[in-house]
Amino acid sequence: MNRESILKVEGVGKSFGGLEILRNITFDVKKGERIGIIGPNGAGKTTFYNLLAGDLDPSKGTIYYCGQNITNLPNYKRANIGIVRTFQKNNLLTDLTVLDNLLLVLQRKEGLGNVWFKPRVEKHYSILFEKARELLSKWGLEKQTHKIVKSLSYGEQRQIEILLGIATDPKVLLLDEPTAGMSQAETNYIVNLLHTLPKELTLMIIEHDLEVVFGLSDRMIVLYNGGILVDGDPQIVRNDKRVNDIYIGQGESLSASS
Amino acid sequence: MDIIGAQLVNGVSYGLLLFVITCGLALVFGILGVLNLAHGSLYMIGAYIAYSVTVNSTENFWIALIIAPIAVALLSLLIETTLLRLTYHLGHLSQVLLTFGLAYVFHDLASMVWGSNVLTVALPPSLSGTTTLFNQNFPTYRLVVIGIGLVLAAALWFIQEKTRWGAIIRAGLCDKEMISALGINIKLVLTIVFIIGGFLAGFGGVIAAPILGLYPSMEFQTLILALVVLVIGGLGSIAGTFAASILIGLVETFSKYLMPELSLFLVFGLMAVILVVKPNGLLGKKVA
Amino acid sequence: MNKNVLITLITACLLFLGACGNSAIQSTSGTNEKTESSSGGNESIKIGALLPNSGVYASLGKNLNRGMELYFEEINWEVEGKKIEIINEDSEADPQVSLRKTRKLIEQDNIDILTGTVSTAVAYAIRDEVDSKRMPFLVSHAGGNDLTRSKRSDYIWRSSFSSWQIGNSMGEWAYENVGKKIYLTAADYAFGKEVSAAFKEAYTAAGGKIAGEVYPPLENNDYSSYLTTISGSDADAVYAFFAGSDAVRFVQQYEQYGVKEKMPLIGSGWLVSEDLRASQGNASEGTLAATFWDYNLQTDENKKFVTAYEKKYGERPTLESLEGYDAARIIAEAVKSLKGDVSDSKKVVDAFSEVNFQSPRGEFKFDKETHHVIQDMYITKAKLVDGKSENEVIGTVKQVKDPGK
Amino acid sequence: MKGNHSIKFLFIFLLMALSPFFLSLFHLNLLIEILILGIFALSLNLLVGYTGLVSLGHAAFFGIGAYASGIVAKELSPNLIATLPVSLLVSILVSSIIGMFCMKVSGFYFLMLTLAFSQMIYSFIHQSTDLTGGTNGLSGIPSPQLGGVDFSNPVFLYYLILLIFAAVFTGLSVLVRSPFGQVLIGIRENETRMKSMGYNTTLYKYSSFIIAGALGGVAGSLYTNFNGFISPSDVYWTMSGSVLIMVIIGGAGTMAGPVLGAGLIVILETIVSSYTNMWMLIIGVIFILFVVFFPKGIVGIGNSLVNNLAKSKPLYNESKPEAVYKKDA
Repeated sequence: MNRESILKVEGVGKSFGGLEILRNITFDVKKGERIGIIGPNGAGKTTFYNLLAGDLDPSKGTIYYCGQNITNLPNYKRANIGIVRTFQKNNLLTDLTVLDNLLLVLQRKEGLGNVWFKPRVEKHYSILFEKARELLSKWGLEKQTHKIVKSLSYGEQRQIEILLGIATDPKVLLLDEPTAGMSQAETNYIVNLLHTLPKELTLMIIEHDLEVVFGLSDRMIVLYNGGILVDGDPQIVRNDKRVNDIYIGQGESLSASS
Repeated sequence: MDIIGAQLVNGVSYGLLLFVITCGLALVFGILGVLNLAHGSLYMIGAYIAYSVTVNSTENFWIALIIAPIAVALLSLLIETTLLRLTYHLGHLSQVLLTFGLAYVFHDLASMVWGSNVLTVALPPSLSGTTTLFNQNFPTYRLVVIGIGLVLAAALWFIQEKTRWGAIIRAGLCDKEMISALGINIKLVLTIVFIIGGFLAGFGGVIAAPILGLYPSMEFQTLILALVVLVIGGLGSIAGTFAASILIGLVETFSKYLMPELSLFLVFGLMAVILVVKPNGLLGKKVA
Repeated sequence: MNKNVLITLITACLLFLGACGNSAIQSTSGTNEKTESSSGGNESIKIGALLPNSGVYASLGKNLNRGMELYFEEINWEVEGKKIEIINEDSEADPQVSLRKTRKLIEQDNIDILTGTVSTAVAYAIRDEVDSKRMPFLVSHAGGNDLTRSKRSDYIWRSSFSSWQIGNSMGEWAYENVGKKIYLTAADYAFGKEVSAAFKEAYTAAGGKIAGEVYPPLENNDYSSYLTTISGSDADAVYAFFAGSDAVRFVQQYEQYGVKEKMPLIGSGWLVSEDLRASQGNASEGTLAATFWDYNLQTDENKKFVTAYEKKYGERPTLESLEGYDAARIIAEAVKSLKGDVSDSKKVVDAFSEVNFQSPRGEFKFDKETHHVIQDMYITKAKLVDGKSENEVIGTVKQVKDPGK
Repeated sequence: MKGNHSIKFLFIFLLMALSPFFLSLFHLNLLIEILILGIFALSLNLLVGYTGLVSLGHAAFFGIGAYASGIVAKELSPNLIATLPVSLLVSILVSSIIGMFCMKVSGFYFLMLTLAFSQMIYSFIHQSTDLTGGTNGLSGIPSPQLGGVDFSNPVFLYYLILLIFAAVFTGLSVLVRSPFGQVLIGIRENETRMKSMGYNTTLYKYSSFIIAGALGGVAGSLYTNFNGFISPSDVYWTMSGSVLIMVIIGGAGTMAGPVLGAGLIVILETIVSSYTNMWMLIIGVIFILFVVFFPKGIVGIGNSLVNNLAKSKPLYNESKPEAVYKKDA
């Protein structure tokens, strides 16, 4: 396991007003790692993503990406260099079609000089359309191609949420509860698709469904009260007493979900 | 020094007049999220009703101060329940069109009923004297307006911060779904807030009429001024509206004193500077 | 789908618009002459009245219209056997709207004579259109100096006043009768600036000193700050130019802030005009103003006009009513001298220049060189009569003639 | 479908081109005015309808273009080669400066900040009497010329403006359908998501603001060339308000809407006010009726008519969303 580091977080903290949401977070992500992030509600998981994706600036600490300091890089630039997030609540362009949503992601690399003097139709941008179709068929959404997003079922919208993240061509993909609110069948479908993602893609998953997160991760980080409680092998986390205490306090049991 | 003191009184008095005119708009925008471009028209109708009530006897000013705001509040009730309610799900652009249309309609209705001459509302003798401060005569009524403004601000602050109603209203400002989850009839809250907004607009009309007078297109001038106060203060904050009113009153008064050529420019310049430096106004919360 | 809608709507619009009138190609391919073939033998004379019926100046427009209607009614809407017809268009006191309306009046309604405009900006805006279409235009209110100076046109004559006349007439009189040092204030727009400049010129030429000048914006709510400044100066009196709601507020606040006790207020007739004094109440008392007509002018013509007006409309005439009344008379006199033939616009304006009569304001005649009225200016003083404010004429400045440049 | 469209376009083009032969001079002038205000409304629509930025200060650019054109025509040359580019440049310059500040705020604050800047420009125009004529406006502007053709003849002017209108309309139609325009629509729909996709949304909004400002300036310049006059009332906030109304009432976010809105407002104002002084009442009632019955504007009315006529064709194929998952269950 001697892989190169891709994302490094050093002493990062975040406070709102006087309230400290995250404190002294430090860890190192290797390329291709699959990291599950768990923790009770209010542990600061989504805030942590906001810091990584650049939607919020940290109050303290430094974030490195491929050795570069990106602590104050705006979110869209991070997305461009490969740190891409999805949202806990579906955050889509709901009045546009599925295809339009996807094309907007794919066309980003076209460059400003090439994008304003001809309509975005298949005739002029056939490569984009091909790529979009390919992705949609891989995700079993080809029938939905021309539907308005808000007319789709919740599960399908959730799928598109993840698909948009993947289509952004990430090096590090931050998934925020990808299967939240889905039925068991839908969840299985998504998990299978996530398993097919390329090995070199670094994946971080916030997930409440412990079965899902243990199934996908090769490393776990447990956040509790704004700090890292445990960081390590899923097996270690599963047997950690403190972690179990927290989850038992919430009426769940780690060992029950194998 | 006297002249500075006198200008200070002028500024505070004008500022509080602005607050009386604006607070209704601030309330409606803050809670309903409706940009009510007919606010100026409600203000105008309040002023015209005050004129009609006082035209025979100046002593009726007190009656006008009760009747006019209530009449405007009833009109607001009518507007909210018949028209405005339809637009809550349609979004801001439809509300702009609707309230602008209402402003047009009220403009012509007012000129049909009250004509297009310049009118004023006369004050009862008890209010129409002068008082000397800083070696300068001030109309007593200006000082009364300072008092009214302060009392109104205190009352609104008290209601918003210290009563159950205020709590509901503040909750409505943050999250409409949440308060309907609490079992409170959100529709009713919106209606009542709009009625209170109308009441305050009418009240502002009566209070301002003896100073500003009544004339065609007065409502559009008032509207723009009120919007500026609202934005500088920050949306959804009575305290912000209060601070902005005083600030504008002072800035306008002193700019007229020190550099009269710039006064037209200055209020909007002030607004631009404040928005660029503090994108949510002086004390505002973030509203999309 | 949008295209379908677009097509139907555009077609409908165009067909609707094209339903009447000569085509534009026909109208423009010929000479620039007026295209009316009808007017010579037609039975009626069409007068286009471009006046504000809405907006800030609505009451002025209404009174001008009433004045005109009163005169035409007196002559039974008939001159030399021809019917008089007024076509009203609302100028909205907006230059661009007015230009559109002027085009309509000239091209669509085939008017013979144009009159009106309260706003000077409107008069300037339509000046080129009127000039190039050779439409006789009798200006019945707008007082901007340039209309009979640098923008003078063969076809534009003004029967009302110029801002120079208003301001200048009071300069010398104020120096001799009011005080040697004056504070100058006027609403910050072209007309206010022109009037106060004309006053200042005449006043300083007579030997007076200007203690200070300040120009509050139009539609200013609160004059307290200016009044505090003025009150602190060493002026003997204050010359002010404000109109409409500004005048009401200024005159009232002038009294309320105690400036009136220290310095008399003088200004133009609009400061304390007939339709404002009721709103100003006692505050107007003592104000001196220069005007070219007043309700209380004690001449036979004026008494007759006032009586007839009050009988018809149940309210007092204003300065604008008189302007409308006189404009109607000038048009009627001109048409009469042409024996009802208004087909040649050059002849119409020549006929204007010859019009001369006893108006309620005094003798009326045009300066043929500047196309502008030469008239007496009156100095009035507001007094309380039975608790109501009345203007009294206390002086006359004879035969004030705009220099025309 | 394609051929059908071309035929329709050809039909409209022919109709417009032939207008001077069957319209009276007055109506032709009215049509010119509609086309100019149509360009103005289209420019605002890029901002309001496509980018989702509601501006109440668009008259600033109209006014700047108009005054720049007027001053150049009076002081330098009435040649369109001089007036149009100067207007364009000045309005681009001003919109890029104002835009820089306006990008810092959003929503209602954006609306008010644009209002503030436009009112400051209004004050500037209002006060600099020597340059702009102050309240009296700038008058006596010579009629435009181009390569020896004098456009004092309204028919020539009509064709010129029709040409410019067609160019602007076509250009904007392409722009909003291009990937660039789609990004603007994306920002209107969900700016946060667009940022997460890697778009510098501020830059796109800024570009949209400048394009809108530039075209607003062109409209202003044409207005001056057409009227030979410009006054501060066309820079006042009421002008910004009325162009916003044109966009909304026509249908924001469509190409035809703003033009139809401009047409409706101009025709209403002209016709209604000829018959009654209560024109504001009537127009106000029409606004309200639109909100209540046709919230999508004129284009919305048209579309629902068409949809009713062709009920048999559903817009989207309905299929059961769950179907996808069943096979994996």
